Amino acid sequence: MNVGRFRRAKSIALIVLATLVSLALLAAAFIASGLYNVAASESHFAVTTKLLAVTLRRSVETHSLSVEGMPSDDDLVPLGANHFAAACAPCHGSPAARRNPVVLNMLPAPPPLGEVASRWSPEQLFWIVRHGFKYTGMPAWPGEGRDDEVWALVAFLQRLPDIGEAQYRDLTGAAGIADRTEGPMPAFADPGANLARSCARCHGAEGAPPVSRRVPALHGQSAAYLERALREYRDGTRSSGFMEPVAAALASGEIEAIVEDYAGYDRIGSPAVAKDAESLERGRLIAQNGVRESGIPPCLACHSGRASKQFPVLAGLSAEYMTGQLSLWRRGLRDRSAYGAIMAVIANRLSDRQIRDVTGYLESLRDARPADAPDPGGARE
Amino acid sequence: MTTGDSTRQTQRAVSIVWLLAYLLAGPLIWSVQFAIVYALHAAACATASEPAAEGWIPLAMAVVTGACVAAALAVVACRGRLNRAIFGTGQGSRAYDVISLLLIVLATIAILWSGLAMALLQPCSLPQI
Amino acid sequence: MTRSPVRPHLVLAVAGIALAGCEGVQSALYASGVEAREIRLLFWVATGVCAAVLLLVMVIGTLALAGSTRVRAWLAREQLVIALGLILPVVVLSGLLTYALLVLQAGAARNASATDSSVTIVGKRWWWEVVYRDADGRSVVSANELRLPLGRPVSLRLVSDDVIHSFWAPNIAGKLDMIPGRVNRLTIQSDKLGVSRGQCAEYCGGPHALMAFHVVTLPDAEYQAWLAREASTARVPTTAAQRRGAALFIESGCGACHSIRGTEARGTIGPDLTHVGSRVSIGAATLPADAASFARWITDNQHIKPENLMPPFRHLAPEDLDALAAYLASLD
Amino acid sequence: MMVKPDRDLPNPGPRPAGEEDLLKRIWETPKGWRVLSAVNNTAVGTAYLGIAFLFFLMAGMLALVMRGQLAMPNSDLVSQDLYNQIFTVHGTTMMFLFAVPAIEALGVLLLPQMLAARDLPFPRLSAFAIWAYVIGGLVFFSTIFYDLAPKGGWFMYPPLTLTEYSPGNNADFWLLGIGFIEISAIAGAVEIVVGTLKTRPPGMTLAKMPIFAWSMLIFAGMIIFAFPAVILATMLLEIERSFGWPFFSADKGGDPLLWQHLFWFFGHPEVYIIFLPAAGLVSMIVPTIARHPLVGYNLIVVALIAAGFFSFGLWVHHMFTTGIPALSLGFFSAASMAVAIPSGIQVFSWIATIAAGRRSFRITTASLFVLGFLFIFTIGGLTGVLVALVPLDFQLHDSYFVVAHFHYVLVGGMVFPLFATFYYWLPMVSRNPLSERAGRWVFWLMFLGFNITFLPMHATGLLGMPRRVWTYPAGLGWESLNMISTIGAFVLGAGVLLFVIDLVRRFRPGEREDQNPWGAGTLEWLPADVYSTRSIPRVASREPLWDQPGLAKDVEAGRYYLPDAPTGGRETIVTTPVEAEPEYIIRMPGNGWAHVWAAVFTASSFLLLTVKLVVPALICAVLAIVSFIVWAWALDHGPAREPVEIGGGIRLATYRTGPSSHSWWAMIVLILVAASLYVAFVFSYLYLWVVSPEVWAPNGAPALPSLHWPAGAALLLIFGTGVIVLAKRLLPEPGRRNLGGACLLLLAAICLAAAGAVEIYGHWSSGLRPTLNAYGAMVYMASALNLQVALAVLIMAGFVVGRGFAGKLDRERRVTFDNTLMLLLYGAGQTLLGLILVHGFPRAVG
Repeated sequence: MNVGRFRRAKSIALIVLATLVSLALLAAAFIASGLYNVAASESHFAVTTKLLAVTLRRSVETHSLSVEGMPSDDDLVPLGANHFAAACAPCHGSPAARRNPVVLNMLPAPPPLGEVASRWSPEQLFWIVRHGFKYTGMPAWPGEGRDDEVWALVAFLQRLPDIGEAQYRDLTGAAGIADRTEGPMPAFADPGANLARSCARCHGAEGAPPVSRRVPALHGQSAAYLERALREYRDGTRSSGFMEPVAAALASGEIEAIVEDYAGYDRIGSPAVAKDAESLERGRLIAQNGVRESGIPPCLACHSGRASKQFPVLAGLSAEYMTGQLSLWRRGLRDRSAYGAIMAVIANRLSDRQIRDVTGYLESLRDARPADAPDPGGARE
Repeated sequence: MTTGDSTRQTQRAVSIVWLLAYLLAGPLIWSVQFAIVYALHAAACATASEPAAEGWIPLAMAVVTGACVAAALAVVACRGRLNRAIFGTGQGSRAYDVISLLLIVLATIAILWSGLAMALLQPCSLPQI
Repeated sequence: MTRSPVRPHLVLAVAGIALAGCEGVQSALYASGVEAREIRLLFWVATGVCAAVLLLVMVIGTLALAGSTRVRAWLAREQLVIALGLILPVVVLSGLLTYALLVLQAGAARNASATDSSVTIVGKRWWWEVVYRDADGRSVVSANELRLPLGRPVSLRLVSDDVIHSFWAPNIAGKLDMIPGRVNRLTIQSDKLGVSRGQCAEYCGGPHALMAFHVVTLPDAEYQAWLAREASTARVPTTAAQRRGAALFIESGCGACHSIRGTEARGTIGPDLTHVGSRVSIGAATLPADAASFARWITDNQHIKPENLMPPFRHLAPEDLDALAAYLASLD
Repeated sequence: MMVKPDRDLPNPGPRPAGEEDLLKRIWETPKGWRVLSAVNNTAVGTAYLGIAFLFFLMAGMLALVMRGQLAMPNSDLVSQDLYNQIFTVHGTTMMFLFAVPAIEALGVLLLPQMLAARDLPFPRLSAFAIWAYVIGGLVFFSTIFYDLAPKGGWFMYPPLTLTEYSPGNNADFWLLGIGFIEISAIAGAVEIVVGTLKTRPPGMTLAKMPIFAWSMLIFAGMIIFAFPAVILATMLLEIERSFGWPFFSADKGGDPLLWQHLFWFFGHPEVYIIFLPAAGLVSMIVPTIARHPLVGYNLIVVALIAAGFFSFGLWVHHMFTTGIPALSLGFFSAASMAVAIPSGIQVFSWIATIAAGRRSFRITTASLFVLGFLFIFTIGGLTGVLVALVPLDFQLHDSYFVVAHFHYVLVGGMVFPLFATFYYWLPMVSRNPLSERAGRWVFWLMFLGFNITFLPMHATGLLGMPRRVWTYPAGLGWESLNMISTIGAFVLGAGVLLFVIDLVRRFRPGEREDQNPWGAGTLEWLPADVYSTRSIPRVASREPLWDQPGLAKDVEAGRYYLPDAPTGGRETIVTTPVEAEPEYIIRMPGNGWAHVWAAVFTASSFLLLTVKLVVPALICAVLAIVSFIVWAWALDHGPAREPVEIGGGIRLATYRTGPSSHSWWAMIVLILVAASLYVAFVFSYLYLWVVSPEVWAPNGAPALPSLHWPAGAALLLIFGTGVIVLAKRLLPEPGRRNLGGACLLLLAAICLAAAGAVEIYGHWSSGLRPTLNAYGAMVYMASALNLQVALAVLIMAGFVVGRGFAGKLDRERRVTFDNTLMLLLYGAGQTLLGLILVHGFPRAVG
């Protein structure tokens, strides 16, 4: 009896196996014959469309479960808006412009994003922007490890449903280039004119501050430093989803022109933010004397404009930008260049509180090297 | 459980305690001497303002050491009586006596060696060579 | 390049290390200090005694295994155990203990009688800051090298800035720990001219293995002359390359961590470099102090000495690097 | 000395048929995966030893990697960071995961056989200890593969191991690994103390105990006093790492040397904790091979006790170079000399025994390992004398000389005896012995390899090479010595490998054919089965198998005590601690799962805490406590039966309370551990005051709270103690149910916890915070230790209430009640002492 049961089980297994093998053979034959039509002009079956939509939604829902840590401040929206105008609107359209017919002939066509925030949670939006979609034309975020940038775009997308054309132009029109998004091709693919305006869109033009506290004011920085930064973005030693595409499109001559412009502008301080006096004082001590026990050299020894022109001047840069960059160093994302490797060592020795104090102090500085600064030797007792 | 039973049990438990005390008398005396002289010296040197001038430190340590040697000798002298007190009559064992005595000898040697250190070294001076 | 009168000795000594691979330059058996000598004698005496005991055990053991019945019967007695296992050790150990305690007391007395602590050594991860007090009571900061006057006792103050280190120059004296929150004092006296080597003896994490130093013994007069020079400000660069190097030193931010007295560089995080070119080694005795080593160290220090606290400076163009290295090597 | 064969045997008649099968069924080891639930000492002990040996092999491979790195100067075979992790894991594993567990395993495996007991009194406790150790140990060791291993050295000196200099979880994994070995060592100590004192066969007085039993008793006693110091140290370090209480930070009044004192107060006795039992094994093997009783049995007992004691006076000899006053060093130098004498006594005792043999000493692999041990250990002891000479140590300390010295002591003193043990006792658990021919090779490879490796290291150290260095420069004269050492290490490794191969080929668990292949005289060579010996003999000498002809036959025929299973379950005879007269029958738990779950959840809880997953860790902790309760619920059988007959007209009760009960003894041992821990704490408190009196109240910290607070806490304690007296009276007569006593006990436990809480509140309201300075940290630590005991008492009291509910608590059946009460009284005493210290001391000196 036992033997009989075993025989039956064996024959069932054989039948199943044979079915599977013939199905696999059929599929192989179909692929090999070339009968399947890959044309974009040919739309999917309705059931396929439905199936793909469900797969996509479920995939996003599941994979976005591990996403957390959305920053919440209004400062993200203008930054996200300007990147949107340059990078997303060409395909997805914007409150100021409809989608281009070229785009509409893609399969799937990039959807308009007006309602996107009501369909996806911020975490899901983050995941989509960060990772893109397979077989659709939606790219993943180009800046390695720059989740902080993705959140800016997400913050904007969340607000997008409430933004009308006027407000959109207002947000993205700082440099008067919002209309360029109506062009047939993405802006970053057009290495044409208006490069300076393209930079100014985020970093601010002469006399105007950047659109967000997360964006550095380049005004009055040395040309050598700015040029190095652009080259690092271009060769990928410094990562940013905002800057790498821009830098990649620049020819050498253009880089020089842009950095000369910004180097020539008058410096722009961050708007004064009320600061805790004790914190400022602690920050001053770090910036001017360093912290000997922790091996932290005084920031101003290098970053006051008197040392190598390759070192940026930190006075007046926004605390948010500096904190963001320090956290990139601490996460190991900025040590690929020779200069970055130096700062990586120091960034890892700073505690969170020290970063808060010292960036606050540096932001409050109006002169690159304050008159009352004792020199680095002041740390010696 | 009756009261008598309970008393007998207690006595048995005590008997191993006393046996251990008898066996370990030497090492226990050594422990006391060692703990006192070391603690005394370390604490006095760490807290005294002018340590080298504190003449009482060697004196106190010498007294403790002498007392401990005396205690060890006393145990040796009273061995017979202790033996009877612990084992009653005829219950003792030569092995316990030998072990106890030899341990006292070893402990006394250890005590005397730390006395040697006291004789040769100045209290509280720092150990450089 | 002009050489001061203190150099010849040192040059010979360093050449000696480099050429001969001089065995014994860091060795308790090649004593060149009073303390190390006394310990060495104690070592040989005690080792001799122990060797004799080992021999005795082996002889008795062999007899017990393979001796004649009579010998074996004689050995198989408790009295033997008492005599050889109890009485013999007590006698031998009493002797050794007395000897060792006498040596210990002699050292302690020497330490107590040395009143002035003219040198402070600070253990850091992973190098040594050496601070001399000159005749006028001024502090002279140096690093990774201890210079001693021949035949004069010197009392070292040993402290730590971070974790526990241990100062050990085996040719001169035994080791002594450097413990945060404590000051330890070690009195040493070198009685032989020349260079020996020492090393951190307490595991201090990371490149503990590469935290070494040199001890240079000079005749008293040369020592005084050297100390006076060490107290002076840095040599002014003379060649164009050196001048370029000096400018690069400031420009690259080196002064944020290092001092070169007489220049703008006044950092206190890394070693004082005022006279770094005159030292036997750099990187806490990992490389000889020549221009090529400086260049290697500046760009590649994380490979030469992993986890050390100096960032690598790889951005310098080759000619800039050479200029900077030439400048540092000229700081004698 | 021949003893006249005793024909008046307790059970002279033939035994009923089926009795042996019943015994077999009761003691059966479960099959398949259920073997995990086994608690029998043979199964559990063999597994324990196997795992410990596995750790030896793994840590040995790390040693080979290190030797590979050091073979040449300036090498970078492994990176600096990995090397630092490797030597930390090698040392930690060898000391904590191999040496101590291997000794405990031998205790679990061999002691019951040598004492002819059916099992040790707390078999599930042993099994629990093993599971905790296996899980914790494997996780700890595996960190080396994920770059997560600690890298502060096995001694973990702060401040290097504080968060500032050791960020990340690496150091916490060390604390985790150590936490487990602490648990299993304490469990082992309880088991072994009670086992050797209470489960000896009738007639085996203390003076007739096998030397191994003596050495294990001393081993356990040393654990009781040494381990609490390292438990406290690891607690302090973890608290400083996690919460910033400054015990070791000099800038807040702590002192890095406090760690060293606590660590070495454990660490030096630890060496003897490892060595003494190994010496005990040698003292068992030598007489058998010489066929002569040990010459100087009493002397060896003296040596073991003296070494056990003196080893507590040596800890500062690891700290000779820290700058302690010369005279203090002198004391420790003197004590270090004193500890050399016992070793001398033992060495010459063994030599005398070898000489005493009727025929010459048989050369077997086991005896080769013993002779190798004698040679190596003698050298290790003599170099130990050199390092104990303070001025010499100034040069030798932390150099390769010390590496050579302690490997001679530990490998010579522990590993060689262990291999002798493998060859000598393997026939007890395996059908085949190991190959003698391969054994010669194993011995000579290991012996030569060992000496080639470590003998040159003496010179390497004298030539100035420090320990724990990842690499070294060429030209200092160290190259050839290091190369020789590396070659030797691989020869040694080859020897061990050959042993493993032979072991795999020959080891077959099961009964041996030849019951006593070496012709030994001690009881572990009696015929035995899963239930141990068929009956439990009465012995009259130290070598009963030599002196009582026919003993083996009579025992096997069930003519001695307890040939059957009168209670129907697992049991053995408990005898009096000194004279070994039968006292009662202990009923022991069988196979089970609760202790396995308890170990799994305890391990998980620690692990999750290490990686800072607090909520899951707490859940696991609760599950662990639940498992403990399930486990403990079945233990207090109560006096359900009439006294049973074990033979010879002796009738024994099957239940005891009070000082003759084994659980009373276990509680005493635990209380001793807790007390040692508290003494270590009091030492730490006073020590830090000596180092930095300036941070003590009232000058360096907020003034002490007014005396109302401690007075209130003391009143609560006194009230609680008074309640206990009442609680004892309220226990019901058997068969009745009355929860009064149990509830009052719970009330007393609550008073104890409340007293701790009041104390903390008083300090908190005075403004003192534990992170303020070392004084604040110590004050709160005192309360933390008290509350820890209070928490245990609360859980136990709740358990007692549960027993009352279930009707399992009365005037007779009261072991759980008594144990809780003892711990409660101890807790009250400790808390009171804490109050006096914390409130009295600063007032007295300020």
